[in-house]
Amino acid sequence: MAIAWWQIILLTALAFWMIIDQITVGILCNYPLLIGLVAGIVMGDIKTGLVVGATLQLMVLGVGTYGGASMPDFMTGAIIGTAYAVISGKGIDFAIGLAVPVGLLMVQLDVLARFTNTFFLHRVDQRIKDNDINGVARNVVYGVFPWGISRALPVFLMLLVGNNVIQQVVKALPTWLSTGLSAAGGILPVVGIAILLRFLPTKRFISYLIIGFFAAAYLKVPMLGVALLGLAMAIIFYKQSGNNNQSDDEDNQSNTGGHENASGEYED
Amino acid sequence: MAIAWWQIILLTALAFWMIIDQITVGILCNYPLLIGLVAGIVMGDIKTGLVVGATLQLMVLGVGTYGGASMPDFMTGAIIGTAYAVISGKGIDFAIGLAVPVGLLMVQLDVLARFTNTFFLHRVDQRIKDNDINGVARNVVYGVFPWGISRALPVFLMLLVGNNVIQQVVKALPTWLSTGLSAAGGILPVVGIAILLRFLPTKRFISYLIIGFFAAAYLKVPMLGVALLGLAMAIIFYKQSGNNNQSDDEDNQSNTGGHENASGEYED
Amino acid sequence: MAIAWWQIILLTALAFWMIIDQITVGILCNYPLLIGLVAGIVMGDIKTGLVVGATLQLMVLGVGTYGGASMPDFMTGAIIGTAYAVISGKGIDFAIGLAVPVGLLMVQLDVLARFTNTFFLHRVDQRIKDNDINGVARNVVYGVFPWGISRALPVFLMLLVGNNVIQQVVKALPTWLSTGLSAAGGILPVVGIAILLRFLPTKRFISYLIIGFFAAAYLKVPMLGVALLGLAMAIIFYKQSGNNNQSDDEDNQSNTGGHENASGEYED
Amino acid sequence: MQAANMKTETERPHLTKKDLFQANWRWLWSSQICWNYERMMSTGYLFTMLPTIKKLYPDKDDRIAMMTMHNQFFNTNAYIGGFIVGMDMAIEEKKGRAAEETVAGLKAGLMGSFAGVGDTIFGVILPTIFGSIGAYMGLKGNPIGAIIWLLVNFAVLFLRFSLLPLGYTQGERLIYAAGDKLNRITDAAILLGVTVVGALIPNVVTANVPLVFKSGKVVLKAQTILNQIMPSLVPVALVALCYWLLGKKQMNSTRLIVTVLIAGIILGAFGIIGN
Amino acid sequence: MQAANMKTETERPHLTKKDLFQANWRWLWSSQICWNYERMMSTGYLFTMLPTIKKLYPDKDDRIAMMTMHNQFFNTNAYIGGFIVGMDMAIEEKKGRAAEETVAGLKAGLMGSFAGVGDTIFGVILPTIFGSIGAYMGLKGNPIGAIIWLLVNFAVLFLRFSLLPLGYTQGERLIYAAGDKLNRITDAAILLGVTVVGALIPNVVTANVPLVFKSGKVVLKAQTILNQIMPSLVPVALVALCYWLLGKKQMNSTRLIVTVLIAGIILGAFGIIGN
Amino acid sequence: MQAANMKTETERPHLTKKDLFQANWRWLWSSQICWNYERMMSTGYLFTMLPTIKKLYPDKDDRIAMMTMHNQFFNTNAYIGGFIVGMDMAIEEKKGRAAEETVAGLKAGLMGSFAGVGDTIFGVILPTIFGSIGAYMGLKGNPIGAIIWLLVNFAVLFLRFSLLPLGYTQGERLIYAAGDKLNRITDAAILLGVTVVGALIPNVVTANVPLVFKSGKVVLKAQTILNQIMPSLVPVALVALCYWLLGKKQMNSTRLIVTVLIAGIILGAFGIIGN
Ligand SMILES: OC[C@H]1O[C@H](O)[C@@H](O)[C@@H](O)[C@@H]1O
Ligand SMILES: OC[C@H]1O[C@H](O)[C@@H](O)[C@@H](O)[C@@H]1O
Ligand SMILES: OC[C@H]1O[C@H](O)[C@@H](O)[C@@H](O)[C@@H]1O
Repeated sequence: MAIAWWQIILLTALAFWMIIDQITVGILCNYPLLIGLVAGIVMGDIKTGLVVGATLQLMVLGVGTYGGASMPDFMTGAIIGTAYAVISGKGIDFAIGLAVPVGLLMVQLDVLARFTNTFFLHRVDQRIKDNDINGVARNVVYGVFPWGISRALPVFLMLLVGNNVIQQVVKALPTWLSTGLSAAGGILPVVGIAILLRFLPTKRFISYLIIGFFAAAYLKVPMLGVALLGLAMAIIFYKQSGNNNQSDDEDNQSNTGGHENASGEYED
Repeated sequence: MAIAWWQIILLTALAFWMIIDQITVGILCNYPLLIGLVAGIVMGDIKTGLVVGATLQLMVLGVGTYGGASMPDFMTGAIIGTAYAVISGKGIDFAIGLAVPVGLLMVQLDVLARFTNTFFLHRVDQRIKDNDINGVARNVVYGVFPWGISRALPVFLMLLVGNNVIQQVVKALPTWLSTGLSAAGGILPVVGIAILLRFLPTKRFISYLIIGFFAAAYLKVPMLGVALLGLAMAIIFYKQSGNNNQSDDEDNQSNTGGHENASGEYED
Repeated sequence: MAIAWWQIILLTALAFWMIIDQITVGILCNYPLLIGLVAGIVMGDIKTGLVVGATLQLMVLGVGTYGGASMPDFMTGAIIGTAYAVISGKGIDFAIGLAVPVGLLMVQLDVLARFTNTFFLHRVDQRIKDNDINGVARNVVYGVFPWGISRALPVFLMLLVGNNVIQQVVKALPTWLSTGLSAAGGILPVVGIAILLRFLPTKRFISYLIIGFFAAAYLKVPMLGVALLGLAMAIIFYKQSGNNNQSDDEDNQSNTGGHENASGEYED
Repeated sequence: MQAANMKTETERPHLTKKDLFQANWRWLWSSQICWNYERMMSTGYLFTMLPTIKKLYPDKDDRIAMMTMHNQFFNTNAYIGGFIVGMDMAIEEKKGRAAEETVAGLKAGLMGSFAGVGDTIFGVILPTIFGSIGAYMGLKGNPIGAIIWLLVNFAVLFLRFSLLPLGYTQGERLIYAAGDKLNRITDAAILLGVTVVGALIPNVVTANVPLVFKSGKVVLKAQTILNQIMPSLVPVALVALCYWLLGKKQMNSTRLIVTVLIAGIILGAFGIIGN
Repeated sequence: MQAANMKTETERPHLTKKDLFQANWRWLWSSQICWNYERMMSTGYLFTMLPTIKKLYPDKDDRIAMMTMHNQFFNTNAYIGGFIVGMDMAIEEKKGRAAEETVAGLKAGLMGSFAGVGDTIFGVILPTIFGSIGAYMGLKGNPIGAIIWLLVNFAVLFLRFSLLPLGYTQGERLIYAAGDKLNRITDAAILLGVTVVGALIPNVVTANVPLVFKSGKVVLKAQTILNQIMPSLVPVALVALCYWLLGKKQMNSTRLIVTVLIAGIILGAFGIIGN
Repeated sequence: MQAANMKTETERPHLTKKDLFQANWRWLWSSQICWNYERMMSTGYLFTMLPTIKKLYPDKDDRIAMMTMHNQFFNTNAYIGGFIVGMDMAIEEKKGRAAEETVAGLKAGLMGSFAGVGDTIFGVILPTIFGSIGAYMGLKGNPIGAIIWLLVNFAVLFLRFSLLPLGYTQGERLIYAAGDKLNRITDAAILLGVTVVGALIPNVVTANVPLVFKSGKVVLKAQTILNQIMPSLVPVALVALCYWLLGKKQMNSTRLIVTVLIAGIILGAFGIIGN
């Protein structure tokens, strides 16, 4: 089956929209499952789209983008994977095999987009000095393009040239470059995390960073479980800081043993 | 092999006694293993009794009844399972397959017993108003019947009618009812736990509730391990509350680094 | 292949040196891998030495000797294991099967060495009273012999008599004695740990002892992971004791939320 | 104040060893015998105190007042609760009805931590140890483990019996010496108890969602999804729900049980919840 | 003080419901639209405030000053950040430019904890729950889970919209009532966020060392060694390195990204780092 | 005060670089060379200080007093303990024998935390890292990992050597600047050490109960039962027992070792304890 031009356009539009969606309304959303669903609809094979999206979804369960940390872009992966699975009829494994490296390579374009916007930021600074409110507004809005194009363009190109050409290009690419790019995609999220840690009072809370890491890396606790543990520790911290700073705090009942009502229940 | 009438009577008595035992002297005790042993003796097949009791025991290892929380009544399960395993000669698996649902269904009778006693409580209130001390005492003692009968009656009936009849009754029971009852048995302990949490200063210690849950659910730590962890945290809490509330507490040596005796050992 | 006399001498010297090395410069070092390497060189079969040493090394990964706690002496094990693997040509498994019990039995000689030195300690006390500085020095240095001989002698003997004799002696040994000695070797480290705990303010930090044990025994976290967890808790403890003892401590920013520099980063 | 109170200490009847024994005996047998959701062990406590009340308060009003007080909500671990009874008896013996409020406060103040400690020792630790031994041996048909457990239970029974007299003679001293420490110990004990209760939820509540969705060859198991979100999600949700319901004005434990029972049967019948 | 400031409160323009709606709408669409490593969400915040600035500050200098202030570093969770905007608007409406520093402090003070809480709820908790359900169903070709997730997202969108007005009407009250508590809540929220970030490292960074040493029949896998030392050792080391680099004077996020990109390609090309 | 004390600072002999080097050298070789259960590293410390003592205290009584003091119980991590020696030398140089008590306190106060930190770094962290690398490579017959470890050990040796001079020049300043912080750091370091020791128990003690009960076809393994109760139960029990025994008046480390050795042989001989 060959891909129709309208499918290319729709999927390109989807790629443009999905990243805008993610940073704005968050509906179609920031996760591969839903993108896979929509891509499946466009390709006329909902099931393939769902399965590809779901498989990718499970790889990033509970892994959110914090403080600007990039994460593997399995949304783009879902589009490409679904499209070529349907076109080539080579099945899910082929799709995942395509989607994962694409997702990793795309990290670089996410970084590029977040990076390019600095350009508009400086133009905004300029317009502010000129008291040019409309100019300010305009330049902020321009930010939509780096975001959208960073996803739309590669999807468009990959769909346009077709699977064979992609594979030929990939073959033509020196191996060192393709593996290099893919490796870079794997470690680029590190930058986001490091920036985030710089903007958080990390040194004060370094213990909890370690504990979160410990739970995930040593005990293999999933993200939601770590959040649960973090919640417990946050509450302890909250109560304790109350103990230290204001001894008449109503949450601090360590001296009174709580107040009981007539039937013996604690009122708190 | 058919069950003898004296065996029925003994096992019924055992059922009556075992729950009284659990809430009083705690000898024969509150756990299926020992009940299985006794049931095995009565049935003339100690080994079957032991194996049935032991299997059930391992399902509730370290799971105690706290604050009135009901737990699956595998003691009754042990009696029924042992009896019918011996009678039918169908082996241990059959016995366990019988004992587990019986244990779950019995939760409802445990709840009923704890519930019925409210009736006597209110009579006690009345007698107090009349300064009728003997009346008070009598009504407290009556509590023995809901407890005892809640176990003895079902055991008696189940033994009396025989395996076949049980199975026929069970077959006659609409499936929705039997699965419904068994499901209800599975969730009824929730009520006990909720009541318990109401009577504890749960909000103050919610973090520890979460941590206990986390250890059991995510890390699969057995109960004794959780108790160990809880002990460690309790000690930390104890020392810290001392730090906050009274700085000259003898347990708080953080400024002095402990006292050493001549040979360098810490005296504490 | 028969062992040459110069090999016996070199390995005996290695055994003498390795324990001195461990308590002084720590180069050749305190772990079986490196000893296996050297023993392999001496025996003319580096590979066997390495594999034997490495296998033993993995058994004590991150397990250090704290506060005088003895640990299985797999260094001696590595020498003997390597030597006899090469001599007998019976392979690695044979070597390990020899090295492990030797390592466990050797614990007793480690204890003996640490123990014998008490003798010199008291002589030092005497010389001090006499203001005999050289005598003091001399007696301290004598400590080198219990240490060195505790390793050199058994290695020398075991190599001298040859594998066959060892096995004959071992056969001649009543089983109860050999298993007894080996069991004693397994539990003797307990003494070191107990002494250590006596010289630490254990009661104050008992919670952390429990937590460390919990992590290792229940959660199977390796030593480095436990150290990581301990680090996190140590930092929390440090910050909290600051909160309690001096409220104007610069590390305690709980009321100020940290200081940010112009670009939003935390300066700390 | 009341008549009993007017008497000097020497006038007031003294509690004998026999009285202590009798209380101990009664506590053993009655503490949970009339257990109910409304006031849990109140009746057991009252029953235990009846002879003491008879002896110490000849006056009718005093008796009624003290019986009423002792029939208020009480819940602790029965194994070690005797200590509280002992303390109470010592105080009432000395102060008579004047101690009414002190005693009420003492009971309410200590019951929580005694429950935490006692339940952990006698509900978790001992049964884990001897249950493991016994069950493992039992599985092989060997009754020795079970017999050891029996013997341990006798030993425990014996030890329990020493707690009430200990509370009577030493209780006040221990408690007062502890001073502020007591609150901290109480809190620490409760902390331990709460931790264990947290672990109880996934262990004692059986609530799977056996729903299976099928369409064509596709099979969807609801429980698998739930497990991926969080282990023991349904038990936690149910506990939270019940906890919240108990906070409602119209709800009490009685109603809650009936509600949960009916809901359980219905949900079970429709195959929404199962074991 | 500035001109705007001299007016009495009644003279000063009031913000209407329409203004609030407009800000809400703008925040929704713009908060991250010009996101960049230098000031992250500053432009989005500024864009959101533009109509308010126009209305409240007729004076040119005031406008420039406030625009400049609102274009300073800002980063929070977009889903709940509207609350901060709402508070800001209420304050600026009342105090005008006099609130310049207050507002700057408020934004910097609240953004961290809002990020912690918001990211955990909307980045970890909800996607885990609905992602699990949806993915599991999706694997079987069943779109219902995905559709449920879509509906939830609409519901979330709806809820988000209530936060800015809430911040406007209640923000100040809530924040001031909280008093010292606020710092503690902030700290607790950050603690939670930091914990989750710690867990993010092994989950989001893919950095294995696929180096394999061969000599004869002997094969040595570098990653196996690294795993034995510590799981996720390379990701941790890389995060630490980047964190440290960001502290250097000559280094900024822009340079760091380029550096890491190039380093990644080179290391990848030589097969030192891979997926 | 003593004679040495009367001299002004200039009269008193000064310690030269050579003295520091000599002490460093002695500490390296002697710290544990006469290690024993009674005073552990006391003799090593004393040996290290002998030349300094000779130089600073010409008076016989002073010498004896200081030698006696330096032969008191001392135990720390040898790798970083040189820092303490350096500090000590600086103080004794300045204050002479007047510093006797200060120095004794200093040694006792610092040794614990230095042990905690040093043992964790040089006993757990480094050996885990390089042991993993080396062992994994070694298993394949590749000596590179082992050689790297050797080189690291040389580097560590080099670094160790800088600590004594550092303690000499900066020690006092660092310690006093730290003020109350020092106690807290000490405590934190001990906490870390104790945590690691807790994990050491299941790792270093080998004590299984190989008892197997057979009756007919039934086989009962004692260790399986024990594991069900708690992992590493026997090691824990033995540590607790020894700890308790050491607290007894009649017991000391010497006796304890003999006791454990004999008990071990007997228990092992009867097959009650094994590996
Ligand atoms: O962490 C707060 C915030 O930081 C950045 O702005 C983005 O990564 C958002 O997705 C995130 O919510
Ligand atoms: O929790 C204290 C106490 O509560 C209830 O009375 C029962 O469940 C007892 O078994 C338990 O000891
Ligand atoms: O724990 C401090 C110290 O104690 C003893 O001296 C030995 O075990 C050393 O290896 C250790 O560093």
